[in-house]
Amino acid sequence: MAEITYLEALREALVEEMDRDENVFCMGEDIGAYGGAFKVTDGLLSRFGESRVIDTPISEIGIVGAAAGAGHMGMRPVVEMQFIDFIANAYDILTNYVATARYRAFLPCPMVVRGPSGGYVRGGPFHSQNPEAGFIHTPGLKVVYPATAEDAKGLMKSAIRDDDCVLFFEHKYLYRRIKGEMPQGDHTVPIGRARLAREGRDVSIITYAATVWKALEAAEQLEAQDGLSVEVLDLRTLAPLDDEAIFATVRKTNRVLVLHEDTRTGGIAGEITSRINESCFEWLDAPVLRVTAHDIPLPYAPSLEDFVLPQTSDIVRAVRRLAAY
Amino acid sequence: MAEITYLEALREALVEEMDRDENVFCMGEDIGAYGGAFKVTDGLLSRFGESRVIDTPISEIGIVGAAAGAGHMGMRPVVEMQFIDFIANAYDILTNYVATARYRAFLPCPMVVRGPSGGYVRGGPFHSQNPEAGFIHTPGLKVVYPATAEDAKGLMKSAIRDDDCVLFFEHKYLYRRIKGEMPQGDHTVPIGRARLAREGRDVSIITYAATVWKALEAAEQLEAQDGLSVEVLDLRTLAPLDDEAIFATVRKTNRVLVLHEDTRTGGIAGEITSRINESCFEWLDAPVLRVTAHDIPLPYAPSLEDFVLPQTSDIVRAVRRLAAY
Amino acid sequence: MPASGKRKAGPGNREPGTETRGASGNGKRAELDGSRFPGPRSQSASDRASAKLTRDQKIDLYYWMRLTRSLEERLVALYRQTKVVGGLFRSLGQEADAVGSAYALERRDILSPLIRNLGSMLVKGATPLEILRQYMAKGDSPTRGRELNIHFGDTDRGFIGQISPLGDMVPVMAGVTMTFKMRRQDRVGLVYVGDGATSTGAFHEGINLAAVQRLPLVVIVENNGYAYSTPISKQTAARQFVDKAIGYGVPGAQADGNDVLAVYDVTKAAVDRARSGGGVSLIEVMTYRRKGHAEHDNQSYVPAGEIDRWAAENDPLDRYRVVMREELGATDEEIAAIDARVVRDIDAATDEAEKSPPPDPLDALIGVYADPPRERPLWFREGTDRAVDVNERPEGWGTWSGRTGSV
Amino acid sequence: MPASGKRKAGPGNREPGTETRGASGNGKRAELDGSRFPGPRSQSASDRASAKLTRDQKIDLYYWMRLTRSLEERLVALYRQTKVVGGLFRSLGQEADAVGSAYALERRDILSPLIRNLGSMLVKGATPLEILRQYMAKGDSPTRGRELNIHFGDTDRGFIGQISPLGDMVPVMAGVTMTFKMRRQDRVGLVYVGDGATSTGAFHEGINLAAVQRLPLVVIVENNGYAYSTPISKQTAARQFVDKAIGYGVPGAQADGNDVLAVYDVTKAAVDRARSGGGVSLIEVMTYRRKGHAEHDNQSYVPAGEIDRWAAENDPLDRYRVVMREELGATDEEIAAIDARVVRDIDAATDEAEKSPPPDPLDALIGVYADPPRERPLWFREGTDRAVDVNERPEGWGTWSGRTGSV
Ligand SMILES: Cc1ncc(C[n+]2csc(CCOP(=O)(O)OP(=O)(O)O)c2C)c(N)n1
Ligand SMILES: Cc1ncc(C[n+]2csc(CCOP(=O)(O)OP(=O)(O)O)c2C)c(N)n1
Ligand SMILES: [Mg+2]
Ligand SMILES: [Mg+2]
Repeated sequence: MAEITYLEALREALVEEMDRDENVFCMGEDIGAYGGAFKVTDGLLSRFGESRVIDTPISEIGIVGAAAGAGHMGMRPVVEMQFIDFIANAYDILTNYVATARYRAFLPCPMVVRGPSGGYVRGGPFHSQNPEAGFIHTPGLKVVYPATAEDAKGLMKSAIRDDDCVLFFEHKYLYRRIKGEMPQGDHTVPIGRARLAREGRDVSIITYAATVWKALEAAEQLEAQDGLSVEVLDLRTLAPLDDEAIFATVRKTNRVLVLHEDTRTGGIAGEITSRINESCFEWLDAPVLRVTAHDIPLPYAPSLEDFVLPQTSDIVRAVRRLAAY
Repeated sequence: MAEITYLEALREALVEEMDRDENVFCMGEDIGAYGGAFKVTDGLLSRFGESRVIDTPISEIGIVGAAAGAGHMGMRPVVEMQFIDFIANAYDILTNYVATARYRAFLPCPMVVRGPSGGYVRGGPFHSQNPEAGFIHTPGLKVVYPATAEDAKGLMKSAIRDDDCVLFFEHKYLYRRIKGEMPQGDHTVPIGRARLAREGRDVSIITYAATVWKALEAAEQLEAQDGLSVEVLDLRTLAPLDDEAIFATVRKTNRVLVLHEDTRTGGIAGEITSRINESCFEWLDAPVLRVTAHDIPLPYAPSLEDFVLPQTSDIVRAVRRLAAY
Repeated sequence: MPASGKRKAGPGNREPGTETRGASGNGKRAELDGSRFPGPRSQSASDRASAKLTRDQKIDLYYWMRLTRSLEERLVALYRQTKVVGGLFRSLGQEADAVGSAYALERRDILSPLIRNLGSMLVKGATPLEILRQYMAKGDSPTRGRELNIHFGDTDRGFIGQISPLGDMVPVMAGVTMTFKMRRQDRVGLVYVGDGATSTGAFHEGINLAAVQRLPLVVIVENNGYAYSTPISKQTAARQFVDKAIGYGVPGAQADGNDVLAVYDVTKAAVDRARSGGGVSLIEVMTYRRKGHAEHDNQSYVPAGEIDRWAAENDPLDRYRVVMREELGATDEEIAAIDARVVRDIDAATDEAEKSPPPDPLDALIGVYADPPRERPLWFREGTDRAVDVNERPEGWGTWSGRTGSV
Repeated sequence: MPASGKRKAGPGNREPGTETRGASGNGKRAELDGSRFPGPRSQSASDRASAKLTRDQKIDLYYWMRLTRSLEERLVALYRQTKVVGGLFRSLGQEADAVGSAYALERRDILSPLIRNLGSMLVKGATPLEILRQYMAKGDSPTRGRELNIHFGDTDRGFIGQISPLGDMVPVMAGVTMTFKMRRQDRVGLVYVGDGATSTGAFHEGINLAAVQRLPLVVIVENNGYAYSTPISKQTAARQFVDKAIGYGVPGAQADGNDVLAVYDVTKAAVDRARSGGGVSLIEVMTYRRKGHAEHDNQSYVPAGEIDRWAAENDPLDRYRVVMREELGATDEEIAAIDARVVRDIDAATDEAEKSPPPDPLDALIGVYADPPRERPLWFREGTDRAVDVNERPEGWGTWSGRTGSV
């Protein structure tokens, strides 16, 4: 079978789920006639019609709130943030209304909020964000952030079928750069399960999304240049975290680097470090280190963006330090 | 000098700063004629008049945005969220506009966003929140959360004088329960500096806000019942964290409990654990443990709220475990 | 309909806040927009939807208003006995607005009440027992002690509980009614917003989305003069809230919110319009909040005499009793019998509610997600079935070093 | 003023989207509200503010429009040479709207431009050199490479840079003008919002707050027919954006946005009103976005012929050249001289801008806070002065195991 891109994989998932379940519908700004700013929903309007592919006013609160109401009534809305950065506008309704609906009111609120995320694309401070930390912090939400085309498709299908709200971060740098062969049939990937992207013995890198590829690149370099065997764990789901997979790799290599593109302070690396600390303290032969972005609004010029974001050479340096500890 | 409450201390700070600098003004819902839902701004309207104590429509985006604009023009706005929970509505404008103004546009944006925070008051899921984690994650913002009346006053005065945006969390359980004697004169407390609330040798508790008092209570119990000497560090400022003070207590006791009222996953304890890990790994005689709220929207019934939030007995249990490690 | 004059606003019955409204305008009222559907006052008596109500139904309206008021009075008593956990919110003087509007819906329709819509919820099938248990944070209350006061719902009976952040229910109800439309169901949604909540971004985004999509949604702005302490003159510069309809391109109408039949009429017209595919309507009901925002609020910000005037001259129950006597031929005995029935119903519910136990602490762990259905207690709670040791609470924290102030 | 007929919309010059607007209404246009200040069309020629402009000033208007257009054309050339970093946003066809409105301000006034207000910024003193450096992400650009395209400002010259989240500048400008009012300064603020951005909560909360506070703020809704691909019929059910003024209780007015003098007139009236304490005004300028949302957008969603019609029949520069010839007696030579001057200015700026270096990576660390003024580089960067090793980038990540797709 031919390979398709990460972006096409997402679209395939949407089409298959809309074919499968008439309660699934899409809603967002410019997703219909235009097919979305990145063309993820291209072709959906002509296939499913205006009542299932809804172009909305510029209203992130409105869209997310409406998705919640539709979810209560048994629909399965998939809403797009044109850039995930604008999910900030819906922070109240997502964290206060949606996340608590089941718990405080026994109201089902199945819905997917998806959007292009992440940097390395010279998008500047408002088209490059990784806002996952603000939502991982909210009980009631699930958060996924795939790195591969296979996972993009499989997780999207699972997210749509999930009975709770799933925030689906799509890395825009990967949209057209990453390809994969889709498994036959109804390909789903379970939410909450990490993926071992590369096996290794000496050091573990725990990461997700675009930096999975940076970790793999660093691992190859480290193998070639230092003879180091680096394991790479792709979290895929950030809430709930796959503690089992995290602890397994820690217990195996005893040296851990947590890597993320998000800013450092308050990023998810802290949470992971805490969990490792609580559950695997005796297994640690070195401190859990972090490679992350600097705590700086992401600037736009290439030289600045490159400086603020984590790069492969940083990972190499950090792994070397861990290995030598 | 007579003692005044945490709430009165805040009011004193506002009055003194408004007296001192005519650029300081207050804005919020029901802060004028009514004096605020908790009466923090009581009396300000009659003292300073309508143009400096502004009752606004119910518009958290509007209020915070307007404060930013006024800040650009050299004013020093202090805006109230009627409950800090509603800061979620201003998440976009705070994290995207305000936090980045200096960096991306060289625009000063001095302002204080303050509001009653925290639980233990049967306020239910939307009047009890501790949303600090979502903001600590945002470069460009400062975050303070005092536990004592002295700090409430001193930090408020520093926050108003700070040239950047300071989020000022006031713990509503402490408003009228905690009293303190105010130092004479122009009493300020520096932002970014923690406070040793109790000295100890065996175990450190790192915490802030209402749980400082729980930690102190637990420390007394542990001293009386177990002969344990517990140190309590009151962070006071959450962004930027006082690494020096944190590392000093870790290096002293080698056993650390991070305690917060906020939910567990993605709470600030993770960040603190990470920093300790990176900088004091060799000093740790036990894993850094966390006592936090459960990852559950805060329910309202007393039996449920008590269950979800951390209690003194939990701290006692955790410290015993650390001491015995 | 001879009594229609009586339902009109009396002299003391001026609209709240008229002294300050239109501060930025020229004081002139906006021309009524031709596309607005006719409000009740412009209809002849027999055209009114309420003309089609049976006598029993009209008596029913009184029952619901009476029940609302008396139930709140019972809650006040319980509140004073500290049996209510947290704040108590009254709708005194606004019962007609809540009851009259909800009565215009069918059971299959869905409404989203606000804190002053106890009456709407009762009409939609919420029971006094549920309300009492909820306010007392009982384990068998509709939210099992998780949410406070009247924040609960039941989609079967057709109401969805609000959350505190104001305005959020407008987009949510846009989604509910979007579903009705997509499924071609013959159902309508109704959402209330206070005068204050019209200032929120959520209100704006929600009603605009609904308007563009022509969803079967009725938006009722309850203008009760205040948002907490804030008078409407500080909430909007618009001369009237109904003017906002124009900016969203939807029909607007106003009604005397203390006239239960007028509220019914104007709502029914909007509901019918929504049901027949006519899209969103915005209704402003003019009423008055006679109690504070919540029981603790002493209303010091209210001009002297204002509350008394509304109480004396424009109480919705008083006014409707006149209608009942003059139009429905109701006797004092008949009315007293309803009042007595209400008291009996509430007494029984109170006895029952007081018996209910508080929630089991461990119930807190259930149902954050569908999957997993239950959270694990944190490690420091393992083996315990509650959080607080019996002897911990009385001393309490905050007592350290004698620093406790009064609460 | 004989040419005034020429400035009116021509036959091909219908308002964008009229075929679908008012979907939920009855198609009737709302009555103009009596409290609106008179729009330019209802004024006699000599009452117009623009009647007081000198000939030089009127010629100036052309210079700014011409500069706007030509500078964007230069940017297109640079974009094709991949010298522009990121997207390129055009205001082709909207130059009159931007220039005419900004020209109504004094230097001490402050405006907040949008992505299609390059013209406003130039009028307010932004230079082509700044714009070019900014688009090319140079180290000496106004934001030192931190923000993109025309997202920059200068409070001294009187403009504040927008951020991407739409609507946010409205409350910010409420705060700016609140300061003017508190300090009793004789200054006015102007904020632009697109038709699309009127749907945001931030717009709503900001204009409502400003209206209640009677702040000296002019809000211009630039109705250019589309928000990205979304036609105005999917943005609002209102028959016209100016109708929103009514809901906020502020005067509203419309103007032909492709008539630079009409835009000047309507803005000047609102600015004068604001300056004299009359509070907020909302202006809808009717224009048309002839290019895509950004250069990559192929406008496949636009009905055939629509763009060509606007280009042929309603280009703001074409229209103004007629006015210049007929009313100002400008000759072809005079106009050509301005065009030539514009080209010279842009050529010089381009040469200069191309010489500028990219930002020094370490500059990224400066100025997140006033205190501390500089962030420390993370430990894995200590001793390095940039992030990316020379040989790292070409192979790049994402190439692992041959999985790279085409970009
Ligand atoms: C977004 C938001 N901001 C602030 C509050 C605090 N608050 C609760 S009720 C209220 C006043 C509401 O007034 P109104 O909408 O007129 O409703 P009423 O109480 O008069 O029925 C306020 C400010 C809130 N709940 N939500
Ligand atoms: C809150 C928010 N949501 C979405 C976007 C993405 N976006 C950028 S421009 C745009 C369209 C803007 O249309 P309009 O306001 O009409 O301005 P125009 O481009 O036509 O001048 C959209 C949807 C955004 N910038 N901000
Ligand atoms: Mg009200
Ligand atoms: Mg537009």
